[in-house]
Order: sequence, then structure tokens, then C-alpha cells
Amino acid sequence: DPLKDRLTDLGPRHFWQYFPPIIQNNYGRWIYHDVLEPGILVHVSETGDKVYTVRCGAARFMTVQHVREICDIADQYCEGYVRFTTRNNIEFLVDSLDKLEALKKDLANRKFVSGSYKFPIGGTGAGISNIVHTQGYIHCHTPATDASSMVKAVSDELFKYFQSMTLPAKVRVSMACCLNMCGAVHCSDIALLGNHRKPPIVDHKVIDKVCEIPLAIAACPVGAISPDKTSEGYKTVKIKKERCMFCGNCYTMCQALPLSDKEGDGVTILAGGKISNRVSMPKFSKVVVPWLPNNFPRFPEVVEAVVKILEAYTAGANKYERLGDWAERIGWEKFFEKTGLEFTDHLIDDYRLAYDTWRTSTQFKY
Amino acid sequence: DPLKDRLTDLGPRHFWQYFPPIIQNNYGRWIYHDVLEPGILVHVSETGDKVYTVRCGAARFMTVQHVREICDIADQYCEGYVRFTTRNNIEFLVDSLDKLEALKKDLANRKFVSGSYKFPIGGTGAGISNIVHTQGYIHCHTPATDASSMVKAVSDELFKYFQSMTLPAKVRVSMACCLNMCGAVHCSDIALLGNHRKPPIVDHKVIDKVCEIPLAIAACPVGAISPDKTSEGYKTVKIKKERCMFCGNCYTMCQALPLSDKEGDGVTILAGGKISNRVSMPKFSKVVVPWLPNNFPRFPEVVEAVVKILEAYTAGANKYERLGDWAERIGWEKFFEKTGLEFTDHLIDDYRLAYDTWRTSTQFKY
Amino acid sequence: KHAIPDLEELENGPWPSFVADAKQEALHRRKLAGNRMLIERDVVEDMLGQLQDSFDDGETHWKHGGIVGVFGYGGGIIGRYSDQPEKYPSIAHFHTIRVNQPASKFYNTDFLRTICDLWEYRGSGLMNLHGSTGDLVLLGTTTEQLEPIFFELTHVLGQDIGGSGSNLRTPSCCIGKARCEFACYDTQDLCYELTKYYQDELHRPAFPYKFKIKFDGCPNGCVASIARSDMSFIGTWRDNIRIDQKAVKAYLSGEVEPNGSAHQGRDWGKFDIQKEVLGLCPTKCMYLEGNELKIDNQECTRCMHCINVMPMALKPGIDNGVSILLGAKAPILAGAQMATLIVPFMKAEPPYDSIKDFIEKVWEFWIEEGKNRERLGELMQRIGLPKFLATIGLRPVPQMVKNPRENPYILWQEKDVPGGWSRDIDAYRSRHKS
Amino acid sequence: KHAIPDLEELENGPWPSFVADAKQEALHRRKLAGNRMLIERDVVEDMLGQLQDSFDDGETHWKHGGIVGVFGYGGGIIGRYSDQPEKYPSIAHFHTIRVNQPASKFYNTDFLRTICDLWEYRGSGLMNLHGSTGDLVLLGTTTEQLEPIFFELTHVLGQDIGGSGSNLRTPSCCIGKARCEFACYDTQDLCYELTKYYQDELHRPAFPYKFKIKFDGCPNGCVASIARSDMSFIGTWRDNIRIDQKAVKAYLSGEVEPNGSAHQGRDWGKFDIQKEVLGLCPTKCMYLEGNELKIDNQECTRCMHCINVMPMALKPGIDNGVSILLGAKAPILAGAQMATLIVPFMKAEPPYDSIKDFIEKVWEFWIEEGKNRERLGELMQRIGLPKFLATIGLRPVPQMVKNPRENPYILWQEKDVPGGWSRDIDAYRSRHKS
Ligand code: SRM
Ligand code: SRM
Ligand code: SRM
Ligand code: SRM
Ligand code: SF4
Ligand code: SF4
Ligand code: SF4
Ligand code: SF4
Ligand code: SF4
Ligand code: SF4
Ligand code: SF4
Ligand code: SF4
Repeated sequence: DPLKDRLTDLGPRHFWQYFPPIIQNNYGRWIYHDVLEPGILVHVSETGDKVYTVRCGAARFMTVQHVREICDIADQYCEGYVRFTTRNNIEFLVDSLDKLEALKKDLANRKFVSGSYKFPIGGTGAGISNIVHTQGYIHCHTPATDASSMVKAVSDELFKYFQSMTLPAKVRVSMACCLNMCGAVHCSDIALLGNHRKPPIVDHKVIDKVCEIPLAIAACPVGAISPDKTSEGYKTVKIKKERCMFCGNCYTMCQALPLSDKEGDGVTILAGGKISNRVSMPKFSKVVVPWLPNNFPRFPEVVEAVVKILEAYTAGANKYERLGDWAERIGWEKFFEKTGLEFTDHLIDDYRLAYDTWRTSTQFKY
Repeated sequence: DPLKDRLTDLGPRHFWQYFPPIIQNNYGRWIYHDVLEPGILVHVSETGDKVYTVRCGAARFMTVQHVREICDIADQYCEGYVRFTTRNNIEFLVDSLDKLEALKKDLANRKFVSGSYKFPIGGTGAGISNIVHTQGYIHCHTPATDASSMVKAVSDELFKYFQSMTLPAKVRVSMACCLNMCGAVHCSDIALLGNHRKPPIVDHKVIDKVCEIPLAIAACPVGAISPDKTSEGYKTVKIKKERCMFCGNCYTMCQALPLSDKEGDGVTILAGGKISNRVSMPKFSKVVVPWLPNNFPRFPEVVEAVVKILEAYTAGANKYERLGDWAERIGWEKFFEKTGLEFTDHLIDDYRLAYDTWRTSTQFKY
Repeated sequence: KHAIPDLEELENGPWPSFVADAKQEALHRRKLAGNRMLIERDVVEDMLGQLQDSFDDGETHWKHGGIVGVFGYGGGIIGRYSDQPEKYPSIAHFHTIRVNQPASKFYNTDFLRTICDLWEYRGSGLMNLHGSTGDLVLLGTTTEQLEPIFFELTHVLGQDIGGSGSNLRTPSCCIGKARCEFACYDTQDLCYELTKYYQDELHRPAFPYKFKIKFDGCPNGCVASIARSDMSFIGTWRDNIRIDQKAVKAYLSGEVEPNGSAHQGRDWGKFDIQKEVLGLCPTKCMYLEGNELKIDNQECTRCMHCINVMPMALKPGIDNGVSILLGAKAPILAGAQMATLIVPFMKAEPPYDSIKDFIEKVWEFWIEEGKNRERLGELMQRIGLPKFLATIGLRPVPQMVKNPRENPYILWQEKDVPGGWSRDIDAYRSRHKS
Repeated sequence: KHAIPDLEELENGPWPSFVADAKQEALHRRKLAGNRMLIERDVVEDMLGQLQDSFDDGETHWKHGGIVGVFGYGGGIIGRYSDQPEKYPSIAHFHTIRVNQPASKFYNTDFLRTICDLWEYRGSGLMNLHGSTGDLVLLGTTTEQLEPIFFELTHVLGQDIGGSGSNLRTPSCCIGKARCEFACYDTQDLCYELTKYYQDELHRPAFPYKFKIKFDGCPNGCVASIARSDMSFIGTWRDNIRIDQKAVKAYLSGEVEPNGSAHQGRDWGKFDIQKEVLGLCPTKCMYLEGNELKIDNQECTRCMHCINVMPMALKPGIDNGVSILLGAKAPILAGAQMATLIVPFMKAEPPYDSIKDFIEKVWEFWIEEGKNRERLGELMQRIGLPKFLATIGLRPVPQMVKNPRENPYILWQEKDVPGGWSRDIDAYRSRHKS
């Protein structure tokens, strides 16, 4: 009986026990670090200790088999310790250069049968790190696109940037499969976002049974939903379609209002956001491509747009300059010129704080 | 019978006839200018002609007697021409240095019996020009303060800056007596603004007779007004006082809703706005002093606050740097430190686009 | 006539005292022959008296303006009545007349003297040179004088009154080509032409609310059009800044003072082109090649800074025109707006047909969609920029915004989406069990 | 089992293929003894099959999540059901379990292997390392397995599950002092302490909506707390940046690579401290005196740039603590928000009492005033920052805003104004005739 002897409110295990000895010994005593080569960091302690980190890319969707392989490696080289980064990379820590070399060699040779790397080393410094993402069709009920497949497609294309440090600064690519944006997609250098374009269908037959209609009505941020009756007299809702902005919040509250649709759903690309307070304040990403089709499994249009942005940025930005800072420096009108992306009316804000984006100046570039 | 032989839609007289010959001859051919001394400009034409401008301060409220004196001067030195600037200064134009000297001497000697200058020379370059303002108690029904008196008080205090060019850049001071802001007060380096603090009184007895009640209700931007009945059954309105933001728009629409009040009314000071597109884009002024009393006739508290701002700016800003650009460069937290003005909750935006003013960064100065 | 202690205090101090001036006028009127005035002799004294009362009470004593005007016009006069008519009978009526100033406010004394005579005879003798919108404002007369004044203005002076109410307001412009080397188009001419062309709109209210047009000759914005006109014309250019390298050297050598000597009152040190010009250029598009000053004009946003600092050496380009910005206004109702760049560049040459076309398209839209008392800028906010552009038929360009939208709430329309918006729940359920 | 051509395409390319991994797991499960699995053997194959169907249909095949969970907890499990249960019976139920990761995600293999064994036995064998909030996410099991899994997690691993629903979500932190020289406080310790201290809030929904807390050790923000936590703790300092002038010289001489060699892949030329450090400092508060680097710390906004570029030479101060920012969230409902600086500086030392006090004050306010499904940031927007500050009892300081308000619409309260708001129309009319 699992309810017997119940233990609750344990919280997570204490972190200290998972620190390898070198981390325990030097906790809070690090004095500087250096990236030895893409994916390899060394941190130097005031004690003189050095810890070498090998950062490996990973699909954060993993199987127990894969995790066991990670454990094997950690057992072999890292005294049984391993960690994961905030962007879902795997980090193996060793305390000597010898171990480092052996570990590197081992990792480089591990591939899936189909040939893709299991543990590609990279993701440090002025490059591209792992693309953080969300569930998509693998586990969620609201996506407007799939996550894992798009991320795989884009990551393959950007692989060289993962394994090098040739960009002006870090470029963080993130992906979320619907406007709920389970991640920091709204503040990423490049963000890929699943977006619906059709208003919800009302499932009149079941809505009164499966939903709290007033909650569904209240859920709509633009007041597009109002109470209604079917011809048979059932309680239902009607939707002012031309007011709907496809946010899906009503569907979150009420499963009788599905909005996903093969032709309607697709990908919006945002760019120029950042999180760090370095030089400039954190900023939101801006919508630069309103919609691209869900062209499974490799999303060629999405990949192409990402590459366009990245190449224009790489060619134009200064050292240390994040993508959004570059766009602001040259002006967004030049961003569109240089990336070759089309500027359309869909990119002009017409939501709540829209006025603040209007150009109230004669300063512009032709 | 004034309706006989009616002439209408004449528009203004054509400007050309009012140009002195030197302007006509060099129209569109000016190649550069120089400020010879405070208030004296020379403009040089590609024809070799030079026009000397003497700019004089003026209370834009003038009598016909004063205007006749202006005409006398214009007749004597300027072939009968004179102009007024967009900030209500008087400009006398002459075409030779000799005339200039004579004119200057004459102007300097003209004073009102009480001793104040009639035609103080100044208002050019990196100084303070005339304070543009509105009607106040002289002619308007909605003011929360008086205009002419406050402007006179502040101008007296800032007089030395009118007659010199010692500031980092132009400082435009503007004044409006209510939130209607009849002028560009919202984009001035320093703006003085009449502001109410009590919700309108409803004149239940007359409101239905003198106003269109639905228009009055619709006028309120925050929906604080709703229909009501008096105990006698007359149509009237009631006001949710705690929602009112004292904008006075309802009073504009309906005279039975007066809001001026001796204790309630006073002066709000804004700073850091600008109009020009030079270096930075035009920007709005920010509220830096929420309220000061209407201390007629000299508004000592207002004068003191203006001087504080001006002196801190003069001490801290770079050459060419407008007040708002200075405040942004040092950070608004430093603006309050350096001016000694108090920061209060009233200065934090809580209106429509308020979120855009919140600091979403760890970048700040202590 | 009345005790005005606070006002008399305002006779002190160096700045021209409006009280001293008013008192000189009051004195003049006391001495004036009775047949030289049709308004009460002590109108100025009553005005001052009521002003002192306002100080004492901390409240204005003017009543809400009534509707007065001249026949056939819907604007140009502001009605005004005292709420103390017994105490101040001479200002019981105290209406103002807005006289449409000539472009950029040059006058000859003939004109001004005629106005003075007229206003002494039929008005208070008090005026504003000028009102905030730009009019020559005559302050204070009675209702019965309005028609005669209008008659004299038109017949004697050939001069019309300006705007008020829900119509086109008196347009105004900077001094421009008359005395400024920066003017990129003929501000006076365009201002005059449009004022004349739209006389009907100026005098006969047909708009949802007021509409203001102002003309700045360059981005310096000396008439502040960007802050206070529903439609703001600002001169600009689309070719290159003209550089006179010899004059550049004159600045470098200290021979010529920077910025037309506008900073002469303080010792800012020797002119430092690197710091003062190149370093402040917002786009950092200037550089020196030896002593030659170069500008990457593609990157220049024509902010005027370098030109202002070195007017003798740098000049706007010669392929000139205007940027048109829309929607500036004061805070009422929902907060102030600055004007938004809608037409990045348009030529501005007589007869200004494309400008007139544009104006009329905007008005048509505003008259159609605007609510009562809704300024153009508010309407633009309410319906959103994309829809506004679509309605007036302009192609969206990134120059109109500072940055693209941050939120993903794109308002797709049915026509944008293949298959449209009518979907069948049964088809959906055939794919997805509920 | 199912044809998955599109998915198999995703086995190509260098990036780790989740399909290849899933297929290896599917194979493994095929071979696994039946008593080693309590979930259907072909759960992975069904998942892949349904995913291929989703590609074909361009729509997800997961149904709206039902409410499932473990006894006594209101979160930590996300219910999930296939809408094609006949076709893919093994994933008819496919719930996820969010396991509260240890702070900054260090593990030993013992822990991970135990999780793997457990999840192979009682779940699909599929997981996310990690979920976006930070949990170790176990993807896909049936309702009846939930309690046993929870039992094993707690009894065998001593490990709890994380948050979901309207409660505190699993807090997370950057690597901090464990391996970063920039950490200004002990992120792991604070994260752990608060997670333990607020277990009740984490497991039993008592909030209007979800609440996220994240801990960044410095303004670099490696856990992105400023963008995605209702309460963001970011390390900072209030004394001076520590400078090692010898190390500065090492950078100047080129002995040490700038920015920890993070830009080594491209030839950016010789390190130029003027351009790369002083010139990019947002406040321009750094200068060189000879070869000595000086910082005017009063002007520094602690942006980390100079420290990032010269980690060996520059270090954060030693009087450390946190800035607390509130209200970040994703776009639903009214648009995304970034966190707003509410507490510029607070010490962060065990037992963290002042931090706990602050958290509880904020919660109290939010629980009191928040509407259902209203995030803290939305509530702050709705009621306005001034009122929020007053309610939680914080003094307003200019550091909380980028700039003071631009509109003059100050919401005075009755108590602010002498004489109050009750006024008498008759008194008014005695001064002003209507
Ligand atoms: C390991 C990790 C922390 C963790 O707890 O897991 C980490 C570790 C370091 N970060 Fe970070 N950052 C990590 C996520 C982040 C994030 C969050 C994110 O990307 O989602 C950010 C915010 C990004 C943004 O602004 O959008 C982040 C912004 C920075 C910055 C600021 C960069 C900038 O130019 O704005 C620095 C400073 C630097 O790079 O010089 C930094 C610096 C560092 C240093 C150098 C700190 C140190 O001295 O050890 C670490 C190695 C950097 C490297 O990878 O080259 N870290 N760092 C995270 C690795 C993620 C990954 O796998 O790629
Ligand atoms: C005469 C006048 C135009 C008119 O049609 O009447 C005028 C005339 C000139 N302006 Fe102006 N400006 C005039 C109002 C303005 C205004 C409007 C206002 O203040 O209400 C502005 C916008 C102010 C703002 O941004 O808030 C204005 C912003 C400028 C600037 C930009 C200054 C800046 O640093 O941002 C320049 C360039 C400069 O000063 O170098 C300029 C430059 C000039 C020049 C140098 C142009 C020229 O080459 O002749 C003229 C003499 C300047 C001087 O006074 O030192 N003018 N100028 C106006 C005089 C008003 C007065 O009596 O003081
Ligand atoms: C006379 C003048 C002020 C002055 O002392 O110079 C003036 C006076 C009045 N303005 Fe104004 N406005 C005057 C220029 C302006 C300007 C400046 C401009 O035009 O460049 C503005 C700001 C720009 C704008 O239009 O937004 C201005 C924005 C307002 C507003 C607010 C409009 C808004 O949308 O926010 C109101 C309120 C209203 O329309 O009901 C207003 C209303 C008024 C009224 C009619 C009062 C009312 O509530 O009905 C005032 C009559 C006072 C009187 O008794 O004479 N006045 N008003 C200016 C016109 C003189 C002239 O023709 O030259
Ligand atoms: C699993 C996870 C995505 C992932 O693939 O990693 C996730 C999955 C879901 N999120 Fe999320 N969110 C996840 C992290 C986030 C984050 C990131 C974070 O926490 O740092 C955000 C943005 C930050 C924020 O909270 O604003 C996020 C913002 C949302 C929102 C929008 C909330 C808002 O106020 O804007 C929703 C919608 C809702 O709450 O109804 C949402 C709702 C959901 C739901 C429950 C779907 C729904 O509409 O009810 C998803 C369940 C998917 C599933 O079947 O597993 N999820 N969600 C993440 C949790 C894993 C973990 O515990 O580690
Ligand atoms: S982003 Fe949307 S679709 Fe994707 S996991 Fe989050 S809630 Fe689900
Ligand atoms: S999708 Fe969003 S905007 Fe559209 S009806 Fe639903 S809640 Fe409203
Ligand atoms: S600012 Fe207000 S009070 Fe002053 S003139 Fe304009 S409307 Fe009248
Ligand atoms: S003053 Fe403004 S906010 Fe107050 S009731 Fe009148 S219209 Fe509404
Ligand atoms: S706006 Fe430009 S053109 Fe017009 S007066 Fe000012 S500086 Fe000259
Ligand atoms: S006009 Fe402004 S942007 Fe253009 S070169 Fe000169 S300073 Fe630079
Ligand atoms: S946030 Fe700061 S302290 Fe934490 S890992 Fe990143 S750089 Fe280090
Ligand atoms: S931390 Fe940032 S603001 Fe401070 S000195 Fe360094 S670069 Fe300048």
C-alpha cells in the first residue's frame, strides 16, 4: 500500500552530496575561468585546483538507456558525478588534463547507429548552445507545432556554431510550441514559436458538460467569447472571430475549444531578445517573421530564416554585441535589409502597449 | 451692416509682403549663421548679404500700446518690419552693423516705469529662451494655476540665463495651466503644469439643464462618472472619486462639474523632454515634482525647484547634452540625488503604459 | 480702480512685466477720448481686478465659454464671460478673436498698427503675440463687436481669422528659408498654400475634433510640430550631406566657432571634432580621413547634430522633401502622444498635389472612423497602425516603428489563412476523440 | 511497430537524435523481460507512431490533460491521454511526473541509475533532462503507477516531486559558487533552503496561479530568472569592483585572453581595452590612469561586462547580496513581462529571514488581491506599482523605474489633499456664479 508510511514534503535531495570532491573543496573559491577550446572550460580556484568541464550537447528528451550511458561515462571518468546545465547540456567535470583528454576522445566516438553524435562537445562562449525547448507533439495538448523535430532540424544546421566560437557574442536560440511559451523564449536572441492562426472551434455538443463556461469566457484576454445557446437550447459560447488573436487561453481553460489546425498552425520567429544585464538591459525578442509553415520534419523555411538572421548578424555585429543590440544599433529597418527578411504589417505592434513601438522621430535610415 | 459685402475665407495675408527686402533678396540662400552675442544673430547669404537679428524677450500678453512701441522701433531701425518667434520673442532685423549698434542701445534703455525691461535682448543659443505659456486666470475657465504670473516669477529668476549662453544646451521651459496643456509642455526640458487634486463637484441643480449628461459621462477617460438621480428625482451624475485622476475633461464638456479648488490646485513640474531630433529622438518630459502650492504671485517653491534642476543640470551635463539626455545618461536615480528633489510614489507611473517605465534590469546606481 | 497688491509685486524684476504693460494701457485708456473706444474704458482695470481676486481665491473667475462666433464660421472666436459681472462689469463679456497670423510671423508696422487701432476701438486693447497655436490673439471684446471686427479685418486688412472648434486649426511654420540655412523645403509657402486651400475646413467644423498642421523646415523642429500637430511636416533629404572640407578645416583650426557660437558663454575648451561631432553622432557614421571629414550617408539618420555644430561646413542634401508624421496631441484623454512617422519621405514642391492627396486621405479616414472628440492619434491607437495603414493605402515599412512587435498576438485575418476560419467540429473530432 | 518515415529522417544529422535514442529504447524494451516492466512494452513505439501521425495531421494527438496526482499533493504530475487510444493503446495514459531536481542539477550516477531503473519498471523509460522549469521530468506513465512511483521516490531515493498547478513551482538556480567565480551569494543554498521551507506552498495549491522563484548568482543571469520567474533573485554587490592591477596588465599585454577566451574562434584583433571594455561600459565609469584601471564605482551599474571580459583582473565586490525582481512571466494573458526591480539590495545570508519575510509579504498580498489565474506581475500591473509598494510596505525609490511617469495623471488620494474631497457646490457658487 503506497499510502502507508507516507513520506511527504521531503523536497529535493541536498545538493552537496552530488558535488564531486573538487567542487566541494573549492566551493566559492573560484577565481577565474578560461575556455580552452569549444566546449571545454577550466575553472581555477584560489587553492590552485583546476576543474575541467566538458560540455556536451544533448537532446533533453532522453531515454533511460541514454542516461545509463551518461552514468557509465561519469563513473569511468568523473568519479560518478555529472551535471546538467540550465540549457540542457551535459557537463562532465574532471580534475586533471589527462582525464580530460581521455574523456574527450571517448565522447567524440560515441554515436547513435544512425550516425548522429551522442555527446557532441561544444556550446561555450561566443557560439550557439543547446536550443531550449518545450514538449510539442511529444507530450502537450496545446502546441501549434512540434518542438523536438524543429529543434533537431535547426540544431543540425547550426551545428558548426555549437562546436566553434566565431560569433560576435552568445546567440541563444529557444523554441516554444505555443504562446504559453514554456521557457524564456520571449527574451532569446532567436526564438521559434508555434502560433495558431484560426480561432477555436466550439464543440457545442460537449462544452457545457466538460467546461465551466464562465471561466472559458473570462479566459479570453480580448473578450472575444460570449455566452450563447445552440438551436437545441444547450448552453454554449460564440466567438467573435475577427477579434480573436489565437492565444489559446480559452482552450487551456476549456477543452471544447480546440484551435489547432494543419493549415492554420505554423511558426513565428522572434529575434533580438536577451536575458543578461551585460552592457544593455535585458530585452524582449521582436517578431521578425510572422509565420512559416509547419513543414515536418525538417522545417526548411524556418531553418533558412534562422540562418539568414545569424549570418547577417555575424557579418555585421561588433565583438560582444548581442543580436538585439546589433539590430538596435543599425536600426531595425537595416535589420530587415541585411537579413533579407520581409517586413510586413503583421510585424507592427497593434496590441496593448503598441504606441511605445511607433517611431516618433524623423531619425530613420532609408 | 457687417454682413453686407461679406468677405470670407481670405486666410492669412501672404507672407512675402512682410519680409524686409534683405529677406526677400536672400530667401533660401542663407549659408550659415553665427550668434554674435546673447540675443544677436547674424545670418550670411550666398549673395554676401548679412542680416542681423536682435531677439528680445517679451511677455506675449501685450497691449496695443506696447505693440505700437514695437512698431516705432521697427519703423526707426528696420524699415518697418518685425517678427515674432515660435516662442513669443520679438525679432528686429537689420542689414548693417551700424544699425545693429544703434538698435541695441535703444532697446537696452527702454523700461517700464517699474523698472522691468521692455525689450531685454537674449534668448539665443545655449541659454533659456522665453517661457511659452497659456492663458491661466487671464482668460481661461479650466486653469489649476495662473500662467502669466508664474512665468514672470520664473523668468525673473532665470533672467541671467536668458541673457547668456552658459548652459550645456538649450533649456526650454514651458508652462501650461491645466492638463489640456495648450503648448508643447509635454516635451519640454522643464515644464510647469497646473494640476487639480480634487474630483469635480457635481452641481446637481443645474447639470441636467446646462449639460448633455451622456457626453459628460463619456468624457471621463477612466469611467468614473455614472448617471444618477437626485433625491428630488432630477437627472444628475455621480462620481467615483477614488477613480478620478483630475484631468478635468468632464468639466470641459460640462460646466456643472467644476473641479478647481484653492487647496487642491497647484503645480506639477516635469523635466527632461525635448522636441528636436538632434542626437536623441524627441522625448516626453517626466514628472519630477508631483505638486507644489499655488503661492501667488511669485510661486517661490516652484522657482526654487526650477533652479535646483537647472543648476544640477548645468553642473553635470556635457556640452550639447539636453536635460533629458543628461538625466538618462546618469540615470534618473542620480537625477533625484543631484537635484535634491524628493522621489515619491506619485512619480511612479500607474497609468496606461506604466509597465514600460518599470526597471526590468539589475542595472541601477545606489 | 481695484487694489491689486499681488499683481503690483509682479511689476518688479527684470523680465518684461505684463502688469506694468497692462497698467500703461489702463492709463492710456483713461486718457483716451470716449469716441475712440466702443468697449468700456476700464476693461483693463477690471481684468486686473478679477485676476487679483483669482489669486486670492486660488480659482479662476472665468465662466465656461459660451458659443459665440461670426456668421457662417464655426471657429476663430472663443466665448468668455466673467463669473463676477457685477463686480467687473467691463469684462462681463470677454471673448477672444484668433487672427490667422502670416506665415512665420513676419509683419510690417502698417499691419500691426491697423490691428492696434481696431483693437483699441472695438476691443480691450489686450492681446497675445502669439497664442500657442500661432494665432495673433485679441483678448477680450463683447459679442456685438465680433461682426464689426470681422468686417474690418476682412475689408480693411484683407485678413481672416483663425481656427477653433472641431476643424482645421491655424497652421503654422518655422522661419525656414526666410532666415535659416537648414530649411529643406519652403515652409512658409507650403503653410500658406495649405491654409488657403483648406479654408473651408478651417472655418466650418466638419471633423470629429480639432486638427493641427505644422511645418518644420528640418529635424531641429523649431515650431515643435512633432509634439503638437496632428499632422507634422518636417523637412529632410534623401541624398548626402554636403561637406565643405575647407570650412571643416576652419572649424578644426579654431578659426570658426562651433555651433554658430551658441556656447560662447562658457569655456568648453578647444573644439574637439572627435568628441563633439563624431562621438555624438547617434549612428557613428562619421569619420576622419586625415583632415577630411567623411560621412557614411547610408547610415545617417539626418539628426542635424553635425550640421548644427558646423553650419558653415555641412549642409543638408539637395534632394529635399518632407517626412510626414501623424497624431501628436496633448494628454487629454488618454495621455499625450508624439507624432509618428508615417511617410518617411515625400517631395514638397508646388502645387503640392501629393501632399494634398495624402491629407485628404487621412481626413477621409478620420471623418469616417473617428468618434466625437477623438484626435487622429487616438484613433490610430484605437484601431492600430496596421489597420490604419491598410485603410489609407500605405505600404508598411520598418521606418514607421522603432522596433517590430514584441508580443506574438498577430491579428491574422481570415483571408490570410488557407482554408479559412470556418471549421467543422465533426471533422476535427474524427481526427481527435474528445 | 508503426511506420515513422518523417521521424526516421530525423535520425540523420550531427545533433543528438531523439529519434535514434527513442528507437534504442524501444529496442531495449522489446528485449526486456516482462517482469521488469509494469507499463506496456511498446509504449515508446506507440509514442513515436502517434508523433508521426501528428506530423501527418499537423495537429497534436494529446488530449487536454485531466487531473491526476498523488494523494495529498496538488501538483507535480501532469495528466495526459492520447486521443487515439485504440491505435496507440500503450500511451492511452501518458502522464508526466516532475521530479524536483537537486540545486543546479549536479547528480551522482547512483541517483540517476536508480531513477532509470524505477522509470523503466514503472514508466515509459522516456524523460526530459530537464524540463523548462528545471524539474527532472519523467514522461509517460499510467494513473495506477503514480502512487507507487511516489512511494519509491520518497522511500528509496529520499526525493520529492516538484510543482505544477496553482502553487509554488520547483525553484531553480544557476551553478553559482559551485563552479563560478562571479557568484555573489550562495545560489544553491538559498534555493535549497527556500524549497524546503516552502514545501507546503509547493505541494498544496493555495495561490491564485503558479509562482516561480529562480536564483541567479550575478547579473549575467544564467538561469534566466529575470525572464521567467515571478520572483527573481539576482546576485549583486554594493561596494567596489575588486581590481587586480597586475592581471589588468596581463590582459593589456595579451598574455591572457579576454573574456575567458570565449571569442577565440575568430580573429578579432589585438585586445583593445579602450574599445572593448571602457568603451562598452554602459555608464562610461571606467578610465585608465597610465596602466592603472580605475572605476568610479558610484556610477557603475554592475552590468558585469568588464568583469566578464577580464575575469582574472576584476571581481564583484565583497559586500554582496541580492536584487529582488518581481513579476516575470510568459505572454499569457496580456503579454509577456520581465521582472521588475523591487528590492535593489538585500543581504542573502542564512537563515535568510529578511528574504522569507519579503516573500511572505508578497504572497500575502497576491493571495489577498489576485484574481484566479492572475500572475503576480499581472496583478502588479493591474493595481499599479505605487499601490503595490504601499501594500507590501516598501518605500518607493527611483531605482524601481527606468524613468518617472510621463503622464500627469497622478492618483491623489483624499488624505493627501488639505480640505479633503467633500466640497459644497453652494460655497463654490457663492464665489462663482454659474
Ligand atoms: C553552465 C551555465 C550555468 C548553469 O547553471 O548551468 C553557465 C555558465 C557560465 N556562464 Fe552563463 N551559463 C549558463 C547559461 C546562461 C544563460 C541562460 C540561457 O542561455 O538560457 C545566460 C543568459 C543568456 C542571455 O542573455 O540571453 C547566460 C549568460 C552569461 C553571460 C552574459 C553573456 C552576454 O554576452 O550577455 C556570461 C558572461 C560571458 O559570457 O562572458 C556568462 C558566463 C558564464 C560563465 C563564464 C561563468 C563562469 O565564470 O563560470 C560560465 C561558462 C560560460 C560558457 O558557457 O562559456 N553567462 N548564461 C549555463 C550554461 C548553459 C548552456 O548549457 O549553454
Ligand atoms: C527663431 C526660431 C524659429 C522661428 O520660426 O521662430 C528658431 C531659430 C533657430 N533655431 Fe531653433 N528656433 C526656434 C525655436 C526652436 C524650438 C521650438 C521651441 O523651443 O519651442 C526648438 C525645439 C526645442 C526642443 O528640442 O525642445 C528649436 C530647436 C533648435 C535646435 C536643436 C537644439 C537641440 O540642442 O536639440 C537647433 C540647433 C542648434 O541650436 O544648434 C536650432 C537652431 C536654430 C537656428 C540656429 C537656425 C538657424 O540657422 O537660423 C536659429 C537660431 C537659434 C538660436 O536661437 O540660437 N533650433 N528651436 C525659434 C526661436 C524661439 C525663441 O524665441 O527662442
Ligand atoms: C489660446 C490657447 C492657449 C494660449 O494661451 O495660447 C488655447 C486655449 C484653450 N485651449 Fe488649447 N489653446 C491653445 C493652443 C493649444 C495647443 C498648442 C498648439 O496648438 O500648438 C494645444 C496642444 C496641442 C494639441 O492640440 O493637442 C492645446 C490643447 C488643448 C486641449 C487638449 C486637446 C487634446 O486632445 O489633448 C484642449 C481641451 C479641449 O479641446 O477640449 C484645449 C482647450 C482649450 C480651451 C478652448 C479651453 C477649453 O477647455 O475649452 C482654451 C480656451 C482658453 C481661452 O479662454 O482663450 N486645448 N491648445 C491656444 C490657442 C491660441 C492660438 O490659436 O494660437
Ligand atoms: C513541461 C514544461 C515544458 C517543457 O517541455 O519543459 C511545461 C509544460 C506545460 N506548461 Fe509551461 N511548462 C514548463 C515550463 C514553463 C515555463 C518556464 C519556466 O518555468 O521557467 C514557462 C514560462 C514562465 C512562466 O511561468 O511564465 C511556462 C509557461 C506556461 C504557461 C503560461 C503562463 C503565463 O502566465 O503566461 C502556461 C499556461 C497555463 O498556465 O495555463 C503553461 C502551461 C503548461 C502546460 C501545463 C499546458 C497547459 O496549457 O495546461 C504544459 C504541460 C505540457 C505537458 O504535457 O507536459 N506553461 N511553462 C515545463 C515544466 C517542466 C518542469 O517542471 O521543469
Ligand atoms: S509551449 Fe505550449 S504547447 Fe509547448 S509545452 Fe508549453 S504549453 Fe505545451
Ligand atoms: S484563442 Fe485567445 S483570443 Fe481567441 S477566443 Fe480564445 S482566448 Fe480569446
Ligand atoms: S492649458 Fe488649460 S487652463 Fe490653460 S489655456 Fe489651455 S485649456 Fe485653458
Ligand atoms: S476629472 Fe477626469 S477623471 Fe475625474 S471625473 Fe472628470 S473626466 Fe473623470
Ligand atoms: S526647423 Fe530647421 S529649418 Fe526651421 S528654423 Fe528651425 S533649424 Fe531652421
Ligand atoms: S546628421 Fe546626425 S546622424 Fe547624420 S552624420 Fe550628422 S550627426 Fe550623424
Ligand atoms: S548567473 Fe552569474 S554566478 Fe550564476 S553561473 Fe552565471 S555567471 Fe556565474
Ligand atoms: S560592471 Fe558594467 S557598469 Fe560597472 S564598471 Fe564594469 S562595465 Fe562599467
